[in-house]
Amino acid sequence: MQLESPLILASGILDENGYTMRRILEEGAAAVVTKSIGSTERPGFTPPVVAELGENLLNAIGLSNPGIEHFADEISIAKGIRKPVIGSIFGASAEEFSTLASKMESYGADAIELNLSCPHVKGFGSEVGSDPDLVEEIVTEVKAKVSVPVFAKLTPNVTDIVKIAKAAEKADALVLINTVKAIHIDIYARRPTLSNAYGGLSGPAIKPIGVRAVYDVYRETSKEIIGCGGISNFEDVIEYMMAGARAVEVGTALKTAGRAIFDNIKTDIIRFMEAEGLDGIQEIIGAGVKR
Amino acid sequence: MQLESPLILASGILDENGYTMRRILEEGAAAVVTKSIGSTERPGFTPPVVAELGENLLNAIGLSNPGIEHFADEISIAKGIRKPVIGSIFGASAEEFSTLASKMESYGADAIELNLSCPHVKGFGSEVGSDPDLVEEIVTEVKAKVSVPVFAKLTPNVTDIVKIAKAAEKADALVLINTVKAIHIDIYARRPTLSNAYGGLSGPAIKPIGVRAVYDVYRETSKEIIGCGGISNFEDVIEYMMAGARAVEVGTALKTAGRAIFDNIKTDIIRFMEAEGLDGIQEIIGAGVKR
Amino acid sequence: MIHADIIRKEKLSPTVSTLYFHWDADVKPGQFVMVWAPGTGEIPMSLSHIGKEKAFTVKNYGPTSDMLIKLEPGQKVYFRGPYGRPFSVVKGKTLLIGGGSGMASLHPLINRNAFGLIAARTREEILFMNEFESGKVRVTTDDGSFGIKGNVLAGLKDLDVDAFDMIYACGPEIMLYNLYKYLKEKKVNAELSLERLMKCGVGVCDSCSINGFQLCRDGPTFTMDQLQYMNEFGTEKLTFSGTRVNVH
Amino acid sequence: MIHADIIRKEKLSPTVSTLYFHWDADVKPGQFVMVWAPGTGEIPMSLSHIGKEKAFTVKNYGPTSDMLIKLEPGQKVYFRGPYGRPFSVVKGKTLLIGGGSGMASLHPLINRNAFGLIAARTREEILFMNEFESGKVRVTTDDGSFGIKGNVLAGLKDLDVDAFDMIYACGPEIMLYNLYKYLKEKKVNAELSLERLMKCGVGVCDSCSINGFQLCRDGPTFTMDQLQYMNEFGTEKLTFSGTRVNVH
Ligand SMILES: Cc1cc2nc3c(=O)[nH]c(=O)nc-3n(C[C@H](O)[C@H](O)[C@H](O)COP(=O)(O)OP(=O)(O)OC[C@H]3O[C@@H](n4cnc5c(N)ncnc54)[C@H](O)[C@@H]3O)c2cc1C
Ligand SMILES: Cc1cc2nc3c(=O)[nH]c(=O)nc-3n(C[C@H](O)[C@H](O)[C@H](O)COP(=O)(O)OP(=O)(O)OC[C@H]3O[C@@H](n4cnc5c(N)ncnc54)[C@H](O)[C@@H]3O)c2cc1C
Ligand SMILES: Cc1cc2nc3c(=O)[nH]c(=O)nc-3n(C[C@H](O)[C@H](O)[C@H](O)COP(=O)(O)O)c2cc1C
Ligand SMILES: Cc1cc2nc3c(=O)[nH]c(=O)nc-3n(C[C@H](O)[C@H](O)[C@H](O)COP(=O)(O)O)c2cc1C
Ligand code: FES
Ligand code: FES
Repeated sequence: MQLESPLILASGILDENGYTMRRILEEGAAAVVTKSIGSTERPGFTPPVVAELGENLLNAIGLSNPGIEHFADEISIAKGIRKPVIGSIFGASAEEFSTLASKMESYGADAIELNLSCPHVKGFGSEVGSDPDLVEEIVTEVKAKVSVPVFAKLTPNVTDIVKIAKAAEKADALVLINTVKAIHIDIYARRPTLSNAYGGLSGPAIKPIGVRAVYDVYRETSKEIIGCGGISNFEDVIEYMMAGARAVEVGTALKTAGRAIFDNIKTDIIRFMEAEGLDGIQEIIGAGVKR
Repeated sequence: MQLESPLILASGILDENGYTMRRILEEGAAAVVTKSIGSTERPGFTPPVVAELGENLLNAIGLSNPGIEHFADEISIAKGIRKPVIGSIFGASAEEFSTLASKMESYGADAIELNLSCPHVKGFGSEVGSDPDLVEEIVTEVKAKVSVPVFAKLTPNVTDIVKIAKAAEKADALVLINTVKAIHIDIYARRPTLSNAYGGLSGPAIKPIGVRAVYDVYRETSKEIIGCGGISNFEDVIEYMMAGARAVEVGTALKTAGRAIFDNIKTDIIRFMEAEGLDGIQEIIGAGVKR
Repeated sequence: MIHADIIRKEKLSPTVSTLYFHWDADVKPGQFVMVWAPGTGEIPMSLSHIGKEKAFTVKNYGPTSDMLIKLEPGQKVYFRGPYGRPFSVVKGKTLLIGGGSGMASLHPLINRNAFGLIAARTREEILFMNEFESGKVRVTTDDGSFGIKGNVLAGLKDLDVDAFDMIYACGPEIMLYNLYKYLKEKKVNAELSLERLMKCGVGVCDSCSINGFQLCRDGPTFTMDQLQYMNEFGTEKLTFSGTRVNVH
Repeated sequence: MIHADIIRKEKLSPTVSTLYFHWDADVKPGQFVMVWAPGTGEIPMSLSHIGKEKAFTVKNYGPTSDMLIKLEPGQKVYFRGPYGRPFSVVKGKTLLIGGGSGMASLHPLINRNAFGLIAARTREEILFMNEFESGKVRVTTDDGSFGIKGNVLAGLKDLDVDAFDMIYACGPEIMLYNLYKYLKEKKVNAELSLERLMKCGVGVCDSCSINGFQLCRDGPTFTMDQLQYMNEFGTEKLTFSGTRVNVH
């Protein structure tokens, strides 16, 4: 998969509607990851599904999605512009994941991202993704089923992310990290703000946690890494790349900076490369890691 | 242990020197926890040992401490004012912990806090504190050895904090949470900012993670809980208490707000209690938890 | 979440009430808040009053609006915002076209230069009619129980829309879409405030998007120019789960 | 971390150099930064120049200062700050008393109303002597190789300290402590800038504290009044590991 820049739209942010994905690609993202799609339609949780915590966000959308059977249209609308669309999927078993993956591939997705990391829905996401054996099984089966690249998106809500990364070794790349499990309580209403109580924390707060995960996995494995978590400016992108990421995904920052963020960061990265005398951005991958 | 307010100084912040602890008590803290003390003198890591990330902090002090044999003086200086001083200790085995605990008790510490959670030193802290069997052994032995209350301070860097909390069941209270393992890379110097590379993230960024830990453990156990992580104003204190904490520890906020933070928060809590018609602050403990 | 005590409640119709509260914020006409009924849900609400005293005017529609409408003075409302791109305020003659509770978001624009066209299903549901200067308001009802029988277009028939410096409209998407098609032929300045499902309110969840524009951030108000490139407008939208369906 | 290119380097003595760089920040006399030599260490440094062009004046002392002093124009310095409570600036006659590299923090206070008393171990280590107006500076050296032989107190003997509106001092703790005891007897305004181990610079690690006051936050400058309640001053301090030891 060729990318014109390292900047990818993260799963779950502005990627449920094909037209939105297409616009984000037109306005500067190198690729988009779709919202995570499951086998059947799910309404997700009742609002409040997000809580604004300053620049950060707590969310429990609840994996709402139309079901894989209804998603073909969105992919083809998004693919109206010739840039990669990565299909994110979630399931409870290796079998479910591989069925979803082939459907996504048949719709034209340029790669598959396995959501092994959503922290707020029972039976899915990080519950699956914190079991190394299950992770290995899922990655192995999906790889056997599809020919497009397969990315495994991992959760930071584990004791040892390197262990999970090694279990996902057969994936073409690892996406690090998904949101961090968290809660916000409204002290006047005396209850959690999110209807689901538990949510996933994203935004600048989790950047040092994401950089740590990338750094750890880069040191301990030879996998390609896509960084994610709290990226909101070019410095964050460079930091993730210096920790070992080849590309990055951007999500919550769209709340503050809007869709223009991709173009703006791209401009700033070019300026940084000139100032630092870099010929290609690849030169910096892993440059900040002490070995 | 009686506290005049729920506000305790967290371990590792302004609590290496007895005179500082004493001043913090004089200026409004209900109790202080000492810096974590080990069996022998440790210089800790070479600076940079902290990185300022906005209002948050990344630190890898490296458990620098004079060794338990040299700490008696600091405790007695701190105890010049009649408020509780809680001795924090770290070790690698149950035996080491219990020796340290009895020494602390003999110095006059009013309670012992077991650091099972420092995320950046090999062989100590969270490496110990993510093994439920070892946690259980340590807590059991220390409880058998001392008669003052014993608090177990746990790490959020685990897949399931409730499991560790249950392993620490014999403790009189659980302190949740210590810092979150993280990294910051300086993109111009192209290396991690901290000399140790890895550090612990503290400050507002981790509050939703701490509240989640308290909420989880409150729902699943009947242990007393002391909340910690990212508290910088009265709302944060109330939020932790509504999640299930009886008291809280404050650390990084002293960077921004200074020592006056304890008195300021106390005033605001009283105002909140009046506005909300509360007779005692205990009324709100766990009030925000959905059962 | 922001919280405020309700200071007054006004029942405007059997199904519509206005809840007043103090909130020291700079809100512009057309902006909205996400209002939370703890334990029930969170929904977008336009601010119908934007002075020092703020208010929203809520129609009893489903579980959350039902809960909100039951609140009494002294109780708290919880909300976050303000969100959205406001209407552009112009000097000169304005035409306000409101369908149903869509009148709520137009209310701050009512002044002596404004002419109102209020579309309601039945007489009881007519909102804010008396706030226009006398002779400067026209009403249509679907059942003919008041004013002109018919929909908004019936009310526009003999109105010289060119004579207004700006037309503002808010209401159900189908009404707005028909209005859009009607106005497109004329040379007029118009801004339409759209309504779609909104889960986040802050431009991340994609539930409110039309052709890649987020209603909660790029809208809810759009100009005629912007609308002409939106083929989803009036035709397709996504449901709560994200399934693509026809608008009607 | 802030980073800046070194634009000039001036060697002031065999062991002391000043490194100049551009940094657009409002820094007051007596404030300091934490300077990072990547891969080596991070240490507190006063800003000796606080105009549009900033600089610090570093004495080769151990690994980190050694690394810094080797930097050349075009290379980068990394630092964070400014930190600390500045000297109070007064109108009127001032006396600046500097021991060793302590002169660095006093440098921004040199002006035509300032009288300097510079204490050095030997002739080569005298800093900034020529920046005072002629006749307005006095030097002591431990070895007598220049000026008065002896320590700071020898230099003060026949000076009428009451005649100054403010006395500023910076240097090793023992020097400051002796100075403090001397000045305590007189009726003078004085601010002493203390030096202690600093790990964090932001008031959390406790390595720089004196009697509960953080040098990095409440100091490094303290008034005579503040110092009188500090029984650790000049007597005890904590080492890098936190072990209590005597100051000398
Ligand atoms: C910008 C804007 C401004 C508005 N201003 C006003 C106003 O001023 N006054 C007014 O009366 N109305 C206004 N509305 C309309 C108002 O938001 C809706 O009437 C309201 O959402 C109805 O919510 P409800 O819960 O009462 O009814 P329902 O329609 O029953 O519920 C709708 C809500 O429930 C949730 N939901 C729907 N389906 C599901 C499902 N399957 N599972 C779980 N949850 C689900 C959704 O969050 C949705 O918001 C506005 C809308 C928008 C977009
Ligand atoms: C507010 C303030 C302002 C100052 N301003 C100036 C100035 O303008 N110019 C100037 O020349 N000096 C100044 N100093 C003094 C300067 O900071 C010291 O000379 C400097 O810390 C020496 O550092 P070094 O690494 O070169 O030498 P060393 O003394 O060898 O190292 C000291 C540093 O090394 C670390 N260290 C010490 N022991 C250990 C150990 N056991 N393990 C690991 N690390 C250890 C500590 O971080 C300590 O900061 C100032 C000091 C303060 C407090
Ligand atoms: C509203 C919202 C919805 C999300 N939905 C998904 C999802 O469906 N699948 C997924 O893998 N990650 C999802 N995420 C996680 C993001 O893709 C991303 O990993 C995380 O937010 C961290 O990046 P950020 O800080 O840039 O947002 C969601 C995040 C947010 C904020
Ligand atoms: C500089 C620093 C040093 C710390 N040292 C210790 C320590 O020695 N022992 C310990 O248990 N926790 C230590 N901590 C963790 C704090 O006690 C606290 O758990 C954490 O910082 C979260 O709270 P906060 O966000 O209020 O700082 C340290 C934290 C900081 C910032
Ligand atoms: S409501 Fe979520 S993007 Fe608009
Ligand atoms: S240097 Fe850490 S408290 Fe002052």
